[in-house]
Amino acid sequence: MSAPARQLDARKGDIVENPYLPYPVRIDDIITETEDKNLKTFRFVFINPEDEEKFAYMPGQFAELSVTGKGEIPIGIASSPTEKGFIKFTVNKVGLVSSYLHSMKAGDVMGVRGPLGNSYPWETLKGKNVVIIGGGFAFTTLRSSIIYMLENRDQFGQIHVIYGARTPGMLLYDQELKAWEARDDMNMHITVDGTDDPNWKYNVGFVPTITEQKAPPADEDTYAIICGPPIMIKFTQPVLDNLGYGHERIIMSLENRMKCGIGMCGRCNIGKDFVCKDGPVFTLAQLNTMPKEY
Amino acid sequence: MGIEPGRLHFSWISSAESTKFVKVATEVTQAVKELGPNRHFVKEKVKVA
Amino acid sequence: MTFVKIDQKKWAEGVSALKKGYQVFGPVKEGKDHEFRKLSGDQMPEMDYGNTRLSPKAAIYPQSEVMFTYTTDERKDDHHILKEPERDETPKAVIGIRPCDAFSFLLVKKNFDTPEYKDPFWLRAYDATTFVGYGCDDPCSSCFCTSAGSGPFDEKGLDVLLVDHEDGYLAKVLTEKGKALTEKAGWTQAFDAGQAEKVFGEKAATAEGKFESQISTDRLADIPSMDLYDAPFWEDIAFSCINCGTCTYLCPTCWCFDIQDECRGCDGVRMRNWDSCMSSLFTLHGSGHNPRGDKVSRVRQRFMHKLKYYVDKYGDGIQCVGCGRCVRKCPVNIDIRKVCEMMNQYDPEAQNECACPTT
Amino acid sequence: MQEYTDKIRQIARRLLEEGTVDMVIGFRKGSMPIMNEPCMVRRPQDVDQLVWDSNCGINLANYLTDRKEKIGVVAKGCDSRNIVTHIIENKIDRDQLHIIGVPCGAMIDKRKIASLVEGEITDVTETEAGKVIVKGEGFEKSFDKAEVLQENCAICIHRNPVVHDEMVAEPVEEQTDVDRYADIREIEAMSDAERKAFFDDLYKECIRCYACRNACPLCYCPTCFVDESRPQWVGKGQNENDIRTFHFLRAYHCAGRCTDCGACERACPVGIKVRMLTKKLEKDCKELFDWEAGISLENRPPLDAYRPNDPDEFIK
Repeated sequence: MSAPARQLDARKGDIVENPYLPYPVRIDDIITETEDKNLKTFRFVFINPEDEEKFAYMPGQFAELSVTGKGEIPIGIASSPTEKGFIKFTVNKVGLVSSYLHSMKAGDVMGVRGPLGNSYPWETLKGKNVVIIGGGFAFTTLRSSIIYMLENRDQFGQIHVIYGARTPGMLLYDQELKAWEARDDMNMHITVDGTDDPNWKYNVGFVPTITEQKAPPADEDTYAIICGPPIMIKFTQPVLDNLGYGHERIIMSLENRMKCGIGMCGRCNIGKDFVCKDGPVFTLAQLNTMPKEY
Repeated sequence: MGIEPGRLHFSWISSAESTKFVKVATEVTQAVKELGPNRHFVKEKVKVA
Repeated sequence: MTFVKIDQKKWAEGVSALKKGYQVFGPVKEGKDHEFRKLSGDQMPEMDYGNTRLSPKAAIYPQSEVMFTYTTDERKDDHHILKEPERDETPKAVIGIRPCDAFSFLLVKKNFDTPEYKDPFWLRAYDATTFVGYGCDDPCSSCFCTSAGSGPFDEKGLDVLLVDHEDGYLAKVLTEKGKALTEKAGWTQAFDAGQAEKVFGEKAATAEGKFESQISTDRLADIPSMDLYDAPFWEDIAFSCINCGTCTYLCPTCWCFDIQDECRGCDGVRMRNWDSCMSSLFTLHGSGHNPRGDKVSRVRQRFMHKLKYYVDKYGDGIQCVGCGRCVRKCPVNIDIRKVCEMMNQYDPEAQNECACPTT
Repeated sequence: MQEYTDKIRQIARRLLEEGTVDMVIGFRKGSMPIMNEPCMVRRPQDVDQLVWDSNCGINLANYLTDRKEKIGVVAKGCDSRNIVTHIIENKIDRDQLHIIGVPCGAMIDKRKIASLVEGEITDVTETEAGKVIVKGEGFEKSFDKAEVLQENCAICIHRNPVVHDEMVAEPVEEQTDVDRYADIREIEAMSDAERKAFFDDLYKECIRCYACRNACPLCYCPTCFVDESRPQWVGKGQNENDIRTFHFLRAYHCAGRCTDCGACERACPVGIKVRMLTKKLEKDCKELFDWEAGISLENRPPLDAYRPNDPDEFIK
């Protein structure tokens, strides 16, 4: 899926929409997701209602969150296009912009620029079994994907989700995870690296191990989407290899330092491709032919 | 380098010398106030081309 | 296509006339070297130059450029909302640009003008600009435009091409934009096309004959990208590099930029500044991880981008016009011609021993 | 110069064959006139790349920072002083180094030569008689080498390496009656306003490529203050105050460490006299602390040691 085209009438030399100009949004709600308080989910509403329509996205895409005076950060969209009236982003506090964002409050005005990048290959995934494997805070676009698939349940085969974090308190979207566990039209496998909580009723173990135990066998119709820290990916990949998943059916989402988000500023390239525009979603088969500059 | 004279002061004050600290701080602020607003090295807003 | 004759008097009058309808940029001498600058009042372009120290890219794409303005004053209705500032939209004329530099804008355009996104700042400036080229009678010994898709009298990317003729210039008017400019300047004295073609042809042939330096690029497209990436010569090429950004800042085809916010009180701007793949910060993740954390990978990125990734992405030659600036100004004498040769000749099959180049 | 080159090759070959070092860092012939390229040689059969002439102005100490190998390094006077500074600052171990000392005959200045001729220079050679022959299209000119020296070399008083494991040749005579600070005194004598104007003019062409910083062996901070984003000390645009802040602060970071090797000035693509600030600090260190950087491995630099008789008149 290619990035959505911006409107332009080049003949007049008149650029109708400036791809660097964020849509103004208001922070509608902020939820602290994890016990270390480093992850917060921000819900935004568009100040100009017509912008919501222009911001038409699919799960897997990202956007630049823009804070005046600080800058922009690329963040995966955590809400699903099936959820209307708002968009959601879960932000880890690491740098200048994200730290400032964490100090902002509901009602504040900022900007969102996007949607950017490709999405997970939803056309290809139609009618297929999907295994979602996520770790830590890289679960945001996976949440988007799960909600989207559940809303369009008849378009997909079996759905497996394996999601792990270090401790129960570090899992994102706690309530939703539990609701998904309860459903019988998907297989949810929550896991933590370890816990001393006697009431923990889900899995304990690293994501690769749980993947080995719970992932369905590979076949032509089964795709895996992996998103997580490098170490998780490194150890999950051999597991999927053992299970027989073809590399063109392993789908990954990358991150690199970005500024423009539209393939122009030059920093996020991996070989000739840009993570911001040609990605962030690539199949493992594609990544095998690219430099490991991510 | 072109910093206006009188804007840069050095002093050595021990953590025990609170009165000296107050005295120096007062003198320095007073001296700088008398000089008025800084004229060199004032960063203008970025201009639009 | 028409030809006009411009004598010295007409030339001076024309440049003055242009200043009434255009922002005129031209080469002016600063110290020992020439630079492209916006010409003020009675300033004339100083045409007796080899090539400018910096490329003229800044005429279209300033090193530092305001994208948006905003206020962070919450008492104002439009606080925290970005706006495009009013700009001087007077058309621009870049006069006396060398053909290699003019060609560079076409290469850069591929980056800023894509089917999916258009960079409005670059494109508006580019569309509003008329390029008046100046044929190169005396190429520098480190120029290699003839083997980089351009040439001393190349017309690509130009609206008008001037050549020295008698006591003035002959101008070849190449586009409608060029026609409008020459008319505005009053450069309308027609010159016989047949005779003019002959002058242009002879000059080009003479200049081309003077080139001492060239590169070969014929195999770049065929050697697999990952083979070049993994080639053993990068450590040797990169050793002397000090990772300054000189090459990228001087290069007419380097376009990478950074976006920064700055506030003075509540008055803020979002601006973009040229950036460089030579800087470690360019790719540093928030986590501290850096995909191009060492010097070798950054040097490799610069050359791979220009001589391989660009070639593969657009299938239309290398991202270099052969102006030779990086060769002349590199403080440690890293030479793209040499690197290009190593890349173009690289045979992954024959790699049985270390490829230290002999110089 | 050929004897120097031969001797360097001979030493390098021996060191690599004996396994005394893993690599030798030196210069190879550049592709442009008046330019040589720093290079490393790892195998005895490659030592014939190495050369020595008056175009070896880059400071090779810059290539030693944090390296782990055993290194043979070709060092002229200023390189050796920066190697000393590197050792004092724990950026390299003395034991890792085999210093091949080169008594320096001073480097020639590309810009100065260019300013003395019209037209492009295609070839520059040096004669044994101390002449520099400059050739270009349609001209050939001869200069005394003394006329075309890098400014810092012309006033250098430490041409012989201060530390070495072996020497390529007998030491050269050091210059004595040199006035090192004539230009700095001129700036010192300026009024406040003149001085501001002087520095405004000095830095007006800076393009912030940071070649001066990166060519400097002293500038090895993992993150330079101009690149730091939390907090961001310096704006990133072409604002004159940001540009000046960079140059002023960088110079201060070099106080008591700078050997006036001229690498910064040599590297600058737009010809800024970057040394005007560092040299002032160097002069102050000499006058206030009787200190010259990189002369001895034993003495601590003035900014890193307290002495009761340190000058303190500026402190109230």
